[in-house]
Amino acid sequence: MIYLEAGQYKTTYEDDQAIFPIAQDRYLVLAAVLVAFVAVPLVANEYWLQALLIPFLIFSLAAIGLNLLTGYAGQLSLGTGGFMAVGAYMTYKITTAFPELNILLVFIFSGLIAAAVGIVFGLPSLRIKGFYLAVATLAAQFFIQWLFNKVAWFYNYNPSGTITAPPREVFGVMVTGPEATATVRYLVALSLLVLFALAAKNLVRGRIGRSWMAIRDMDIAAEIIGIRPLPTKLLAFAISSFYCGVAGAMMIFLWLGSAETLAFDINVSFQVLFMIIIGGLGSILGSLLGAAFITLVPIFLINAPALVGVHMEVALERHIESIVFGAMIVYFLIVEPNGFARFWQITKQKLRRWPFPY
Amino acid sequence: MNSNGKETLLQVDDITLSFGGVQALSHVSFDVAKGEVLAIIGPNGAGKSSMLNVINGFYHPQSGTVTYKGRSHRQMRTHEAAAEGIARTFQNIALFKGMTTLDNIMTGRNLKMRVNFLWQALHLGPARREEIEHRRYVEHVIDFLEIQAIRKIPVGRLPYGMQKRVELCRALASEPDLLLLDEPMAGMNVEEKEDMCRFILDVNDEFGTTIVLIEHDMGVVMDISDRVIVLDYGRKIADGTPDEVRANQAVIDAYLGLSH
Amino acid sequence: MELLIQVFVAPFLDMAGSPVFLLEVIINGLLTGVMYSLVALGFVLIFKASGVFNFAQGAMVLFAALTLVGLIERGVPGWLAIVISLGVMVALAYAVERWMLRPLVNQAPIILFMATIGLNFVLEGSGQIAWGSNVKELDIGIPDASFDVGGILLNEFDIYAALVAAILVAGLAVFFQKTAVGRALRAVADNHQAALAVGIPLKTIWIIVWSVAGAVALVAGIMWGAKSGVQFSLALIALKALPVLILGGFTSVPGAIIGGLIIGVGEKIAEVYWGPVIGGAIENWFAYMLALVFLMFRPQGLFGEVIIERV
Amino acid sequence: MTHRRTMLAGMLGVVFALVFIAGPVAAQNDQFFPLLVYRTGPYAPNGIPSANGFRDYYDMVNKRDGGVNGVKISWEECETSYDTKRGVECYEKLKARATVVHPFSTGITYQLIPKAAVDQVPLWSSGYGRTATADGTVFPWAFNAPTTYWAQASAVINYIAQQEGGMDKLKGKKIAHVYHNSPYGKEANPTLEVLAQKFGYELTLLAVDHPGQEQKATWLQIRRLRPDYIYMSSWGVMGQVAVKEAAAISFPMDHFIGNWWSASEAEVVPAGSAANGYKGATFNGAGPNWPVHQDILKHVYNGDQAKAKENNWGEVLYNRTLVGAMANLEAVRVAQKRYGNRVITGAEMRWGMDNLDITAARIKELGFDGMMRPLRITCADHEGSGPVLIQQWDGAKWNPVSDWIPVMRDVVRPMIEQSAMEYAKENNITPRKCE
Repeated sequence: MIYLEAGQYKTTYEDDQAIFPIAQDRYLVLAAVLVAFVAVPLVANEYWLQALLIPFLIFSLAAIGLNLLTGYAGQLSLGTGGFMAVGAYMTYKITTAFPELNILLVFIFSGLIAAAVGIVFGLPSLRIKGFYLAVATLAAQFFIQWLFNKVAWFYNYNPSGTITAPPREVFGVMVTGPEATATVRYLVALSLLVLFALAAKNLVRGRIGRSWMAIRDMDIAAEIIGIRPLPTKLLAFAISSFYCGVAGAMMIFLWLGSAETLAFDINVSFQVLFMIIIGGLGSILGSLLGAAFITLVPIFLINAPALVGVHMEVALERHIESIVFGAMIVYFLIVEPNGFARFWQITKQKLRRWPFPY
Repeated sequence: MNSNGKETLLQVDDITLSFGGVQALSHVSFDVAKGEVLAIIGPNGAGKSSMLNVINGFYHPQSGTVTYKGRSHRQMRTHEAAAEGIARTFQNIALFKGMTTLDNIMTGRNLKMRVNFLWQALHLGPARREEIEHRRYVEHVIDFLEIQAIRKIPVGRLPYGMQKRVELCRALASEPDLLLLDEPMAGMNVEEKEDMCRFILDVNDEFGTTIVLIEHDMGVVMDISDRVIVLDYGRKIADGTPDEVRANQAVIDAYLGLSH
Repeated sequence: MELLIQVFVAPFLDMAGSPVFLLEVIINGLLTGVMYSLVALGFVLIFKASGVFNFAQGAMVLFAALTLVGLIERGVPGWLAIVISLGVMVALAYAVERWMLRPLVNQAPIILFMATIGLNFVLEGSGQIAWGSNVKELDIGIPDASFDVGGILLNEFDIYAALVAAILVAGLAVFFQKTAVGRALRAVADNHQAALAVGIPLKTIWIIVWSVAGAVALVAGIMWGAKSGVQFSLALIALKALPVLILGGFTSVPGAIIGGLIIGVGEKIAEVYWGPVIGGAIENWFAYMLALVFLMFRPQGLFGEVIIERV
Repeated sequence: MTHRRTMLAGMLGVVFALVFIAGPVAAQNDQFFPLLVYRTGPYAPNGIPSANGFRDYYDMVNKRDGGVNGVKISWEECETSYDTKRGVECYEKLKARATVVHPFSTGITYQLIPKAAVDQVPLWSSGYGRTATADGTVFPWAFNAPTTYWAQASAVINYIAQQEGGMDKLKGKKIAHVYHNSPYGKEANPTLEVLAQKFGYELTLLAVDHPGQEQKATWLQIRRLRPDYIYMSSWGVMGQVAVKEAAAISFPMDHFIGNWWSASEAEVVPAGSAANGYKGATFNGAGPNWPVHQDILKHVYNGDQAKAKENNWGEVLYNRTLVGAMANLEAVRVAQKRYGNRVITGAEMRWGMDNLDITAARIKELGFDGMMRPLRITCADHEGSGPVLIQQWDGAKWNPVSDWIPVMRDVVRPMIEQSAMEYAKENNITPRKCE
């Protein structure tokens, strides 16, 4: 009876519209945030942070971004990698031009530029739908990747065209660059994620979220009740690209430290799409769960044989990882096609009655 | 002002609409007085739904004009129509399947909400106030249509009759001046139909909403409408009070020619 | 101003200046386009019959080619290796139907799409476990010499590839139009219920269509493998087939061919004449941009079925 | 379904619990070398021989000599699939025990350069990575000896001049650079441009996108341009396709020169007879006919030549990493001379590398005579400006067709120092002083 709702009466619309109307949810989220902010930095070593947690946080943000566009507004996109690249390259460009500017502000500016780019590539969505649109967004993916590889201005004319995160401080603490500790970078990434996840949650439970879902569920009916498709879709593209742009900036400045355009290639776009499908379309929590699955499970699988003391050729390990991972995806889809978020909902319903079977 | 001395809300003038070679509507004219309940009837394929689609701007007629609230439109855009206070329901329910009843109805308030996305992202101050203010209105409509119990249920899981009711609720939430109902009672059992009739009349009464509806059930039509228009093969063949229409020979022929 | 001339005038002057070379570019573009079509065909078949956007098509090409070349390396004669590989692809189709499509029947297209991504990982892994990741030479005896026709250099291999593609398309056309199974497949494409009414189990249809797509993947694998060796990169050519697909329409076999030809010629002309001006290696995004521009005018692709919106 | 759901939940729980158990293992009593390899994925054909070279050399030294001065060598492979993000995980997992890291990917190298300095792990990208790391004052922890892309480009221009009969003959010659459209591929461009200005040849740059299976447009351009020489920086499938395309347009293969990553068996064997006559740069001799190979055959493969060949014994990339492994151990020895015959830490290893001097006599002793040139690294010079050899494929093996060609240090070194200074400025690094 962990999730007992009985006795929780809502007397105002405010309470009813609260972000987590059920008390247990509130405590759970609060506990998770506390653990993430306090416990994890105390116990995690650099491997955990650098190899598992920071990438998880960054991809979560990108997944939330894509979920706003695809899960909520129903516009399938494979341009995520491109929009992330915009964020990363713009951050590099701005912070090397204005080293004094607070790097977190630079993330936001770069996100805004990514949003503008997103709007441009969102224009075709007025006419093109479904898988056709998905493939059309690949034009954005490939064009952006080409642009940053080709135009030397974006990488300050260095000979190889790789961007490197320069050292930057925020309030006297090194946040990016080699001297920034993994813990600091983790905390920055976590704060940004919590902030933006909250904003996303707020957006989707208000007017904008409802118009996105209306367009997604039935665009014609939405139009007839007065939701204008183009501005609504473009806003989705803009906000989604903003999230992806910030995630891209974080990827270079809080995680990898340096990258070429290959770091934002088509595989990234696919990966983020996998995350939201497996996590649950149209769910913020699902984005996080999906990001956890796609970033952590392969790492687990590749290390699993060694953990149980089996030693095999790395190539074989990698292939087995690939097979098991693929099979897991198919299996999970068969068990719960609507993703982990739905799975969590069902579990919650069960917990509500637990330990009673009915 | 029309002949009855009432204010005219909507005037449809000489509308002709065709798809490819198929003539859906030809030279149809009629007007709707403010506060009236007007029924459009006719056999299948007579162009009834097309007529509604022309009124709210989803189809653009080849010729003719629609004059609404005194302004003539050759082509009305759908969202303009919505902004001007035209709402509608659909023959095949057009609810947003992935959303709850409450959210569906809240979309009806969309046009009246103004707070920009930054405030919404914060969900503070104006955004919060606005949500609550509109929620209050929506709850009013929910009470009116007696669907309090299904607020938080995704509409996809509701039975057919309930979905129809939610759809009406969504249309009402936008406080329309003109409500277009496309077969609001199709597929319902007798009790549900009675409920729906009551709601339609109450809406007309309480909110003063002008209603144009398409319906097949003659009994219902005769009971609730002030006036009836009959379409056949895209042409208007009769226009008058229920009694007048019932007595019209052309209408009788059109209906007898079919298996209804 | 100078840039404008370079972009909008100079390339056309260049084309007019040496029409023979332009012709050579176009012919090479057509021949390349045929190779893209080979991969796109597999997508179309599966999408047409089951509405599944098969992300694993590239992995199927790799898997088929790896199986073939692995068998040949182990001393199996060429013809037998092809037969066995075909058998493997049919077995794969059966497995896919049994363990993936059947449990997921009636799910949304995006879920099926995601499932094929899972399949993609499984195929990439198992293909490489069985046959290794090293690059393998695939020599199927197609001559590879070049010859000169009126100043235009052509490659025999490319001509053969075009012939193979033509035969394949003709074969598929006959299969779809003339055989009972083919007609049933078309019925399925139109309406699942109707197909059931004809009396053909959906299950059989799916196995057949995935088998045919597997065979097409084998052919594509052979042609691309002979061109660039059999190795992991084969799985990536699926990306070259996507613009072809959106251009031609997901459901049209002729669309895959015509789309391939347009993309092939378009990207070669862009790269040769505009590449030097704006920086080279523009082929990839140009193909997608070209497809995108087409879509703006025909949102359902060149030969896709027209989408009618109703309420 | 209920059971399935429960199972699913259970599985996920286990997965996430176990992930957090994984992590770096504590230090051991061996001299540990992490191997970031890629035996799978699009670049596996290049990654496999490279990985085998390292492994076999360490294995052989353990079996033949019992390690380095009594310290046993250990190593662990970690699969990166040539993916930067997987590289992070591998590096984090193995860095705590690492003596030296060879990232074997330009992307991973770039990413590790700033980290290595903080973690005190020396990086060695021999013949790849960031060219500017040749400046040891700005990059104390990164090495790219024996030579760099820029030096290589200058050596190839030198070679072309030799073929043509002198530097003055370069004037008016047309040279095309066909390159992999990535940071790696672009590395040679600035040098080739500077040299074009200096010697008056006409340079055309032609980019090929990853993975490079389809290059018709590039080769149409070449057919029209008719360059006198083609220089290529390819990787993966791109190389063999280019070789085939060149043969298809009847380009004279002996005027087609690949850089050292574009001239291994992976480029020529799949291309078949089309590749005959194709040339490539290298900084090691190819083939298995060197004394060290006999030791490997004896100690690692027990004389089984077929098995050795299966493991790329004697191939170009295999030989290159043999030399890399040997140089690693030499640097360990240098460090042991100062710190004692025990396990050397990363920081001590860096000192050893800074003072590495592999003389001709020592090369002979180690069984590498003729396969490589003497190598000397200093605090300021992490490259050594080693000379380059041109080899040619004859259909069965690579044969050297030139002497060791000197690089144009006078041109390249100032470029390196300038590039390093720009990096230092952007990243607030104060270059160290070298005596």
